[in-house]
This record gives sequence, structure tokens and C-alpha cells, in this order.
Amino acid sequence: MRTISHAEALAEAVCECMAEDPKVTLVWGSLMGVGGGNEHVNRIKSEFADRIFHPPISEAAICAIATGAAMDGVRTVFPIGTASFMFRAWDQIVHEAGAAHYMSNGRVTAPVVFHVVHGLRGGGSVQHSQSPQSMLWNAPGIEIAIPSCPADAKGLMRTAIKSDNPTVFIDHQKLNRRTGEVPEGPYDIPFGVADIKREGRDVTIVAASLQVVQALEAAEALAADGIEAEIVDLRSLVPLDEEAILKSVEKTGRLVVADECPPRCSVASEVISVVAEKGMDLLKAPPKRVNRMPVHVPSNTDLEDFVGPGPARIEAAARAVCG
Amino acid sequence: MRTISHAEALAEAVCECMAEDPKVTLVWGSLMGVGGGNEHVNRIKSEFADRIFHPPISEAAICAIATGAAMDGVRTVFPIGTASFMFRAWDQIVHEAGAAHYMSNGRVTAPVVFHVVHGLRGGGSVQHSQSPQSMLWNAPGIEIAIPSCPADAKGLMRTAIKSDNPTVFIDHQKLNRRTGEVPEGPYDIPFGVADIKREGRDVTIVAASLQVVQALEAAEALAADGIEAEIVDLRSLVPLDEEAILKSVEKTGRLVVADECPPRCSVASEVISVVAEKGMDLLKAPPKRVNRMPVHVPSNTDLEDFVGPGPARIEAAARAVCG
Amino acid sequence: MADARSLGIFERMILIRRFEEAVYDFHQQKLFSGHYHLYIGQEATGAAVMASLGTEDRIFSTHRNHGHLIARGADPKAALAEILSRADGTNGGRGGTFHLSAPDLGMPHTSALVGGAVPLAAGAGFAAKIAKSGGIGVSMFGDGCFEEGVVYETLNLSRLWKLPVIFVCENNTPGAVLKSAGGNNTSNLPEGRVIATPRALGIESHEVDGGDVEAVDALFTDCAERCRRTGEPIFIEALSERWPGNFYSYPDMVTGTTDMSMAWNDAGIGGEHEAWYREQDPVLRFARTLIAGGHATADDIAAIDAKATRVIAEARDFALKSPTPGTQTVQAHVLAGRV
Amino acid sequence: MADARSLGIFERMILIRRFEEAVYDFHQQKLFSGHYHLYIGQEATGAAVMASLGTEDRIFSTHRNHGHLIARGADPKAALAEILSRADGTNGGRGGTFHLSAPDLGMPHTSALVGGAVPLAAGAGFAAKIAKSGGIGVSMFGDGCFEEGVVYETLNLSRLWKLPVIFVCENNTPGAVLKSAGGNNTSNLPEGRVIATPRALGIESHEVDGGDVEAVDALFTDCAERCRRTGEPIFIEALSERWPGNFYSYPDMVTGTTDMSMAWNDAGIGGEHEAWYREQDPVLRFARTLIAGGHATADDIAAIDAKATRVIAEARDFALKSPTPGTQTVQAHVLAGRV
Ligand SMILES: Cc1ncc(C[n+]2csc(CCOP(=O)(O)OP(=O)(O)O)c2C)c(N)n1
Ligand SMILES: Cc1ncc(C[n+]2csc(CCOP(=O)(O)OP(=O)(O)O)c2C)c(N)n1
Ligand SMILES: [Mg+2]
Ligand SMILES: [Mg+2]
Repeated sequence: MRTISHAEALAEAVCECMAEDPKVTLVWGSLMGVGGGNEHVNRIKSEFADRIFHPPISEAAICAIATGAAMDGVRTVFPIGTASFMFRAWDQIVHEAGAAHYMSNGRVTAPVVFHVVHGLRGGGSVQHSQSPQSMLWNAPGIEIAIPSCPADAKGLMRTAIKSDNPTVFIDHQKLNRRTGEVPEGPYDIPFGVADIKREGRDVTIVAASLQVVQALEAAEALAADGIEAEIVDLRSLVPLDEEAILKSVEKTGRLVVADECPPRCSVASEVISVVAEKGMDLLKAPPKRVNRMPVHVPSNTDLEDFVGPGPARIEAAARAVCG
Repeated sequence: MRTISHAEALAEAVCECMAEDPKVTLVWGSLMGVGGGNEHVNRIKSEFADRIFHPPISEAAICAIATGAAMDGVRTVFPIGTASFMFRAWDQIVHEAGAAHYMSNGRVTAPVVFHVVHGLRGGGSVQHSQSPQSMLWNAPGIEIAIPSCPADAKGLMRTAIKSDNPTVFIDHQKLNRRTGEVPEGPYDIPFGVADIKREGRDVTIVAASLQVVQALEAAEALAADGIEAEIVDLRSLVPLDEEAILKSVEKTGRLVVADECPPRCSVASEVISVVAEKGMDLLKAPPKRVNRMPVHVPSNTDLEDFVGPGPARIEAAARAVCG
Repeated sequence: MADARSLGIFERMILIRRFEEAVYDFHQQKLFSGHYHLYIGQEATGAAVMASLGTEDRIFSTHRNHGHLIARGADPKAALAEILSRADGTNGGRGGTFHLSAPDLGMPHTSALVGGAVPLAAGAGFAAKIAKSGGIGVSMFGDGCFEEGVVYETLNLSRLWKLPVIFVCENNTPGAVLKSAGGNNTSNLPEGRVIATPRALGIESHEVDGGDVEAVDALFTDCAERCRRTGEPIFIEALSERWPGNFYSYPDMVTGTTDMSMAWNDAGIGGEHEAWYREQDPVLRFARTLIAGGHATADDIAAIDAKATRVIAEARDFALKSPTPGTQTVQAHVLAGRV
Repeated sequence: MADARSLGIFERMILIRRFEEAVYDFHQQKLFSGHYHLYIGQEATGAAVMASLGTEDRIFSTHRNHGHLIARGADPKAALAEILSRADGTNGGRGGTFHLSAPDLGMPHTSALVGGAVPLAAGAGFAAKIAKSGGIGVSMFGDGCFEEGVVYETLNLSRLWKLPVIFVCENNTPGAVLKSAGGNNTSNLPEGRVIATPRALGIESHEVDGGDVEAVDALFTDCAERCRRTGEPIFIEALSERWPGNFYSYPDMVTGTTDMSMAWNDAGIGGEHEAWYREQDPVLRFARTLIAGGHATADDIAAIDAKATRVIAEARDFALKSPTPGTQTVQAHVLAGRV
């Protein structure tokens, strides 16, 4: 199979959808960091020029304009850029996009895609390293896709654009240039279906985004000592594949959740409480969360690595719950 | 002891602090719904007129202006009003107020108080019923006070104003007019100290804000059947009194968390994962959360009551974990 | 202005007035709770604006939306049922007074957050541009919106992206008309006029007496035609005398139930609100214009009012009879296509 | 303009230039990662503004903050150490290029979010007003900020609440000076000028050639005095020719390390960037002005440059020797007074 980068896979998905549906538009900042040169970027620029809009630095208004257009069936993909910037549009995303369908009693939909790049990027410092997924997950009415590899990125982006719901598509800066095998031609990956990225009998590691990559690395180290970790890649938070999580915990009896959000009310908190409520008896040991430490992200990259979750901390947590 | 309303207690705290410290200012929308007539409101208006500023409808700029002033030691209390409006200032609260101290390596502080009214208020509908506490708790650097009665409201507000950190003070619309005994004279209640509002041996109910009142009601019904619930009123989320939670669970072996946020990544998720991580062995049964259902808040008040946590659902959850 | 058109607009105006009187009465009876906002005093603007809009156009409103829905032709039955948050309401009882909407009439979503709907309307213009539908987006909003930055961003974007949208700012600041002479005409903009901001952004901008049906209709008809043709945004500031009963969160029917006969018989007019009855009330004002212009007789006006009163009476019965929504469906429609 | 004052300003300008050349060099050497922004081409504005500010004043900057700190008198050692996020940096290695700050010099917090610092500066004016300190708040920000609604809100509030704050918008849009003739002078405001918005809000507004030290100094001195006296906000648009090396996220030293001798010897000047060397580079430009005005000789300029170059060389060594912050303190200072 061909190997392309995460960013290229996304550009391909957006390009395919713009070709398939004349009502798909793109607010063009930089498309998830894909440079020119890329064939899909070039095709979008040439063939769909009349559906590309250059954004001023107005996150709030653009998110709401895209939402209003979505109510009329125009599907806009708005790459907001660094996830932190999304907080400028928090009200518009949570109170308008996320509420339109419910408030109209199901008569109105708001199919819009907000793409953001989250996480510790290597020098992003305090204001450019945000992971908004847990805050977003607390808001009803918004789907959240969060891929860990190019193949998933493409299939999930296609699903996001075709979804009748507002979707926040969460990428990680450190995933953008990573490459992976991606099937030829169009394919969708449904939301709500987790993917077992590694099978294992001893401990379940639930993760998403870059943390899946880090968990796979940790799993290698654990395997060297005979600890076989099973890695559940959530792929989407809304909807959540609770079944896959519980099934894996049933098998391993041990749980670690890796998450780049700070600990309080995080994705890890949520996964652990789902298991505590619905599968406590399955647990042979208390679960552990591996989050970004409860601090802001310092610009110093050694400190940044230190405060983030990461292979070492994930591995240590897995050993702890197994030991 | 004298009996006054929750709102009056708050006005008293703000008035006292303005009298004590000439650098305390107030952005005057409506002071947490206290009408004229109130002696403290009148005193603030007359004595401290030069420290009151009438707000335009500009949440983002006002929150940031108050933050900038705080960096120079001017302590501003900004009653934003309905908690939902705070999302217009999400970036300024999370990225500026919440980050200033850390980013300056401890040389700068931002002592500002953002007061909001959260929750199901009886007809607030989709956009006026927000409970922002779980989203806020995920952001480092912000203290969160969340009282359940007039006496706590006063002591916590005084602490919030004197704190060197940005504080979000979270009230509930349905608490504002409730009355309770409040000691004469000034007193502070430290953050991070939960209060056992009811002792009990059979089940621990962790709650905050209006949910404490609802839990107390549920506890009466449970007591009628010999189930004695212990009610832990968190009073502040940041910092969190984990010890009090674990101590109570150690005693009862059973846990219910009542919370008006939607379930995912909620206050309830956090409390349950703290206990799952640090006290799973203390639990005789799986914990249960009682959240607002994962929906927006409908304007119909019957539906509103139905989707909210509330005495009946809290009671049922307690019976379930005990049965 | 043709008789049919002006009488049509008048019918909508009196229907709005009777509707709002019913809403007030429902609240007095505690049939719904929470604060709410009436359109009384602004009927001329909403009714005249809607007269030039077609099925392909989209209108977004605010917390003060009742009049806009009725002006657009929404069924008072469903609208009044929604005021009571009943099952037969426009939003199935989920929205209430803040959020009345009519997707089938091109009013998909009403935001109760100040400035919330302004960019959504620009989004409708964006959609019309992409779909080449020939429609335009229309934002009906209050002067307070000029205190919210997102509205400024939206004005800039609509000009930058050339979106076919008309921004109708209903300035009901107390004394707005007088103040428009040059002073502060919105409570929290210390200088200049709200119109100065769209002008600064290079947007075609107009101001009009929002209480003058003919003036609003003439201006808006012209603007709507141009907006459709050029695809460029247009800003209109409609200045209206604030209804004396318009207080911040809870209105007060200080001017009483409207007595249409004041339009032709001023014998009983007097008291504290005399100026309201004689010059400001846009419904009485337009009734007098119609009579003076020979478009209608006092009897015609009385007959139109009687019909509106009857329609609202039926709507009241309908709303009161409508059941409260069942709890079994409360979790439906959080996400489309998922249960 | 007295010699001492003008030479003082020039010293800061060349110090900024040499500092930014060092930052560029560090990035080329991969000593720090991520995107960053240099102040090259805008030195005249920052240095002239700071010349009229005192200890009681507060200045808030942006992602393009290096020059503002140096102009304010921050120690290049600590500033360069912060660029490398080292322990001896202005923020202890937690802020990096985006967030250099100097609380002891009245620069408490630097926001890298567009428009983030503008209201914070208004807040400093708010504090000065409450404390009657006699100080003013100063916001140094880019033209792009006029696309963010919070900046509009802040302008309105500063006027409404009468806050002593000066908004200095450094407009470095390509061709800004030419475009100021009337066309689009910021990439995303389709019409008019950024200055039109503060004017629409009734704020005293000025524009000035940001590359002309004497013009900026004269205007700002006057504005600062008036702002202190009246407590009213003032807006200044400083138009500067964009340095050809200023690209969106990563600068490129296309004009090479500055050769000060170009100020008095144009023999070697030519090539693609001739206009930059001859007319636009504010450092060379002011050096020529000083020489022409008899304020300094070529030797004086050369000596000042040599000193600045030496100071930066020492700062480089200091920064490179400074340790990386220890991980044991990384959790400190999330909340004041709590561990
Ligand atoms: C973001 C936000 N902030 C505050 C409020 C509270 N609020 C409701 S109506 C209103 C006044 C709006 O004035 P205007 O826009 O002129 O409309 P009017 O009521 O005068 O028609 C305010 C501040 C809100 N709904 N949304
Ligand atoms: C809220 C927000 N949105 C987007 C960005 C990304 N960004 C960084 S600098 C910049 C351009 C700013 O232009 P301007 O304000 O003119 O400053 P200049 O770089 O030209 O000095 C943008 C969009 C950001 N930092 N913050
Ligand atoms: Mg108004
Ligand atoms: Mg610029």
C-alpha cells in the first residue's frame, strides 16, 4: 500500500469531498500545514477556487458564519489552526453550532467541520499547546474526531464532512508530518468505532491522537518484559465506543488512560469513570490516568516533554497497574 | 443567628471587601441579582461610586481589562451574569488570567473575581442554563468557588476577593433567593476545605452548589428507610479537598456524585476517577454519577426538571449503590 | 405604496401587537416563567422589512424575536404554544420565548445571546452565494450588539467576502430618535452612532425612522434589490421610540391594551403616555396614515383589528390546550442521525 | 530633539537590531524551535515610544515583542536566555519568544494571541485610574488585531470608561505606507483604514510614519502628556515599511546582517533590496538623520554600534551558558500561594 503523510491524507479527504459535493467549502488558512506542491492542495486551489475563502483573524465570526451557512446545507471546513484559537469562538461553537439541532427539535442541522491542531508541539509554549477535547466533550451536540494515523485521518475527515452534525476534528501537531499506509481511493471510517491498534492480554491502554503512538512505543518496552498491552484507539470521542473499552478491560483487568489534557475533568477522567461505573468488577487493580501534568505548557522543550504524557510515563503507569 | 439570603450574603462580602481595600473595584451589571433596598448595595453605590463601572455587553474585553488591572494589584469583581455569557470571554479567562502567574514564573499575579450564575433556573432554555465548572476545572491556574448556602457564599466570596489568583465564583440561580443563617461580621472560608453538610454511615453523596440542597432532600427520604447518607459539600473545586472525599468513602464504602454539568468530562467524572484511582478498594459497590442528562436544557420546565439531577434521581442512585 | 401591500403590512403589525399582549397576559398568569422581551413599539420595522423578503431569503432574530416571526408569517398558534413551551410549539417546547424559530419559513435558528445571530445571518448570505440561490441573509438585531466584538468581525467579514446580507439594527435606545441628531444614541457607545462602525468598514449604511412603515419599506425594498444584485452587504439602522413598557428583563403594559379607536378618535387620549398614543405607537401611527391617505377607513382598520384579535384568541386556546412535551423524547435530536 | 535623547533612542534601535540578528542566528542553529517573529524594520516605533514612558507606565506587547522589551531597557542577557527558554530567562524559560516579559520594568505579561494584550493594556490604564498612579497603559500591537472583535470592544470600553491608555498599532502590512493613501492598508480590512474604527468610536486618533523616529517621538510625547492629563484613550497608527525578511511564521535574513557603514558610505549599496538600504531600514535612516543633523558623526554611530554588538555578544554567551530549568520546579506557580 502507498505511504503518505497525515496532512496529505487530510488534504486528499477534503479534496475528494469538494469534488463529490459542490456544497463543500473551505476557509483557507493553511490546510492543516500541507504546503503547496501537494497535488490535492493544488487541485483545490485551481478547481474549487470559488469555494475557498481567505480568513481574517476572526475565529468567532467565521465559526458562526460557517454554522449559519451549514443550516442551509453548505458544508464548510474551517481549519482554525492551533486549537487554542478556538477559545475565541467557544460561545459560537458550543451555544450555536452545538445547540441548533436540539433547539429546533430536530428540524435544523449544522453540518460544519472545525479542524484544530492540539497539543505539545515542541516550543508552542503556554498559549499554543492547548488540548480542547475534554472541554468540548462536555458540550452536547458536537461530534469529536481525533485520529492517530494517516489512514484514520482520511476516513474520519470524510465522515466529518458528510456528517449532519457539527464536528470538531482534532489533530496533533506532531502527527501532521508522520506518514503511514493509506488505502487508494475514497473510504469513510464511521465515528464511534474504536480501533484496537495492538492486541494484548495484560493491560488495556486507552488513548487517542498522538498518545496512541506513544502508547505503542510504551507497549514495545513492556513487551520486552513480557507485559502485553492492548491499545484501544478511540478515534472519536463523540460518539464513544464504550463497548470496545469495556471489552478490552474485561480481557485484561487493568486500565491505563493516556491523555494530553490536564487531569481534572479530562478525557482520562471520563474513560475511568465509565469503567468505574460499568465495569468496576472487571478491574483487578485501580486504574491509572497519564495526563499532561496540571500545569501550563512551558516553552522549554525539556520541560514540555516532562509535563506531557509520553512513552515513559505511560509505560510506568502500565507497570504500576500490573505490578 | 440572623437569617439572610444568599444574594445578600454576597453583597455583604463585596461591600466589606470594598471598605477594607480601596483597590477592590466592581463592574456593576446587577450584583448577583440583589435589588436596591439592600443596605450593602446602597452603601456600595454611595460610598464606592468611583470604583463602580457600568459594563457594556463586552464580556471578552471586560474580563481581560479586569485581568490587566489585576496584574497591577487592582482587584475587580465582575459579575458576568448568566454563566453562559462567560464563553464569550473563554480565551481571555483561560489563556490570560489563568496563565499569567505561571508564565511569569511566579512574578505576576492576576487577582480578579469572575462571578457567574450557573444552572437550570426554570425556563432559562438552551442558552441560559450553562454549568461551566467542569470545563473551567480542566484549565490550570484558576480557582473555583461554588457555595451551596448563604454562610458559605459570604466566606468564600471574601476569600475569592483576597486571593492572589483569578477566581471564578459560581452561583446557582435557584440559590440566590434562598436564605440561611449567616454569622455577623467579617469571616473568611478557605478554599480547599469541603464541608460535611450531613453525617451518615451508609453512602457518600459528593455535591456542590444547588446539588447539595437536592442531596439533603434526598437524604431525608433515604433516612426514612434507614439509609443514612453523608453529604460532602466541596465548596471549592480548585483546590479540591480529596482527603474529605476519600475519608467519607472510607467510612461508607459507597459513592454517588451529584452534578449539574452534562456527564462527559464532568465534575462527577473527576470525583469518581479520583476515588477509582486512589480509593477503589474502599468501594463496596460501583460508584454512580447523577448528572444533567447529556442534552441541552429545554425551555419547558417539566423537561428541565426531568433532565436535571434532583432529589429523586439522587435518591434513586443512592438506593442503587446501597442495594 | 399599493393598498394591498400597505394593508398587508398593517395586518401583520396589529397581529404582532395582539400577540404580544397575549404573551404579556400569559406571563402575568404565570403560565411561563423567566424573563422575556416584547416587540411592542417596533412592529413597523419588522413588518415592513418582511414585506420585501421571499422564500429563498433567511432571517435570523434575537431574544426579541416574537414580532419577527409573526411578521414573516409564522402561525400564531405554534408561536404562542412555544411561548408556553408546549409540544405544538415552533420548537416543540424546547426553545421558549428566547428561541422561537420557523425553519420552514427561512428562520432556522434564533439566538438569545447578544450578537449571536448576526454572524449566522451572514452565514445564510454565504450559503446563498455558494448555492447561487438568489436569496439574501437578513439579521434583525438590537443596538446593544454593537458592544459585542463578534458583530464588528461579522461586518468586516461580510464586506471582505462580499456576502449578500442586510444588517437591520433596531435601535430602541430610550430617546434614540432624538439622540440620532448626533449624541450618544446607544446606552454604551459613548460617541458617534452605531452607524459609524459599518461606515468605517466601508459598508453601505442607511438610517431610517423605524416607526415609519413607508420609509422602512421604501428603503428596504431598494436595499434588498441591490443586495441581491451586487451580493454586497448593507447596513440599516432603524431608530424607534422605545415603548415605555420596555424594561430590561420584564416588560410592563404601562400603555394598556391597545385601543385602535385612538387612531380616529382622540377624545380619550391623555395622561402620562399621551405622546406614545398620539405620535409614537407605530401601530396607531400607521393606522392614521392609512386613513389619512385614503387607503383604509376607520371601519376597515377596526375590522382588521377584530380579525387579528380573533386569530390570537384562537391561538391562545390552541396554546393552552397543547400538551407539555413527553419526557420520553427529551434525549432525541442531540445529534442528527444518532439515537 | 536633544542630542542625548536622540542618541539614546538610536542606541536602543541598534541594540534591537543586533539582538534580533542574534535570535535569527540561534534559530538557524536550531537552538530553539517553533515559529518566531522579529522586530526588524519597526525599531523606530518601539524605541521612540519608550522614550516618553516612565516607571509608573505599563506596556503590553505581542508575539513580536523582542524589540519592545529591549527598547524599554530590558537586559539583553535575560531576554536572549528566554529566547532559548533557559533558567536565567526573563520568564525562567517558561515563555520563550512569544512571551518575553519584564514585570520589574512595567511589562508584566505578553500575549501571543492576536489582540490578547490590547485589553490587558487598557486594564493597566484602569489600574492607574483607580490607584491614581499617574501612569498610563500602552498597547503595542499589530494591524491584524483589527480583525479580532475584542480589540473593537476594548477601544469602545476605553472611551466609555475613560481609561488612560494609548493604543499603538504598528501597521507593517506590505506596502502600508503607500496604501495609507486610502486603499486597503491591512490585508484583511477591505476598505478604509484601521484608523477609521477608533475614529468611529470617537477616540482621538493619529497616524504617523513609524519609520521616522523624530515624527513618532514628537507625536507620542505629546499624546503621552495629554493621556496622563485627561485620562482619555488615544490611538496611534504607526505605518512602517515591512522588512522584506518578514514572512508569516519564519523570518528570513534576506537583507543580511546590517552594515551600519551604509549610513555614510553608499558605495556598496545595490541589488534587490536597494530601496530597503537607501530609504526604508529605520536604523540606517535614523543614523543618516543624526549625521546630517550634526547630532553624531559616522565615528559616533560606529562606536554605538560596536558597543551594541559587544553587549549582544556577551548576552549570547550568557544565554548559551544558562542552564535549562530544573524539572523539580515545573509544577510551581500554577496558583499563587499554593504548592
Ligand atoms: C452574550 C450575552 N451577554 C448578555 C446578555 C444579557 N442580555 C439580554 S438582552 C440584553 C440587552 C440587549 O440590548 P439590545 O441588543 O439593544 O436589544 P434590545 O433588548 O434593546 O432589543 C442583554 C445584555 C445576553 N443575552 N448575551
Ligand atoms: C487568536 C489568534 N489567532 C491566530 C493567531 C496566529 N497568528 C499569529 S501572528 C498572526 C498575524 C498577526 O498580524 P499582526 O497583528 O499584524 O502582527 P504582525 O505579525 O504583522 O506584527 C496570526 C494570525 C494567533 N496568534 N492568535
Ligand atoms: Mg436596544
Ligand atoms: Mg501586521
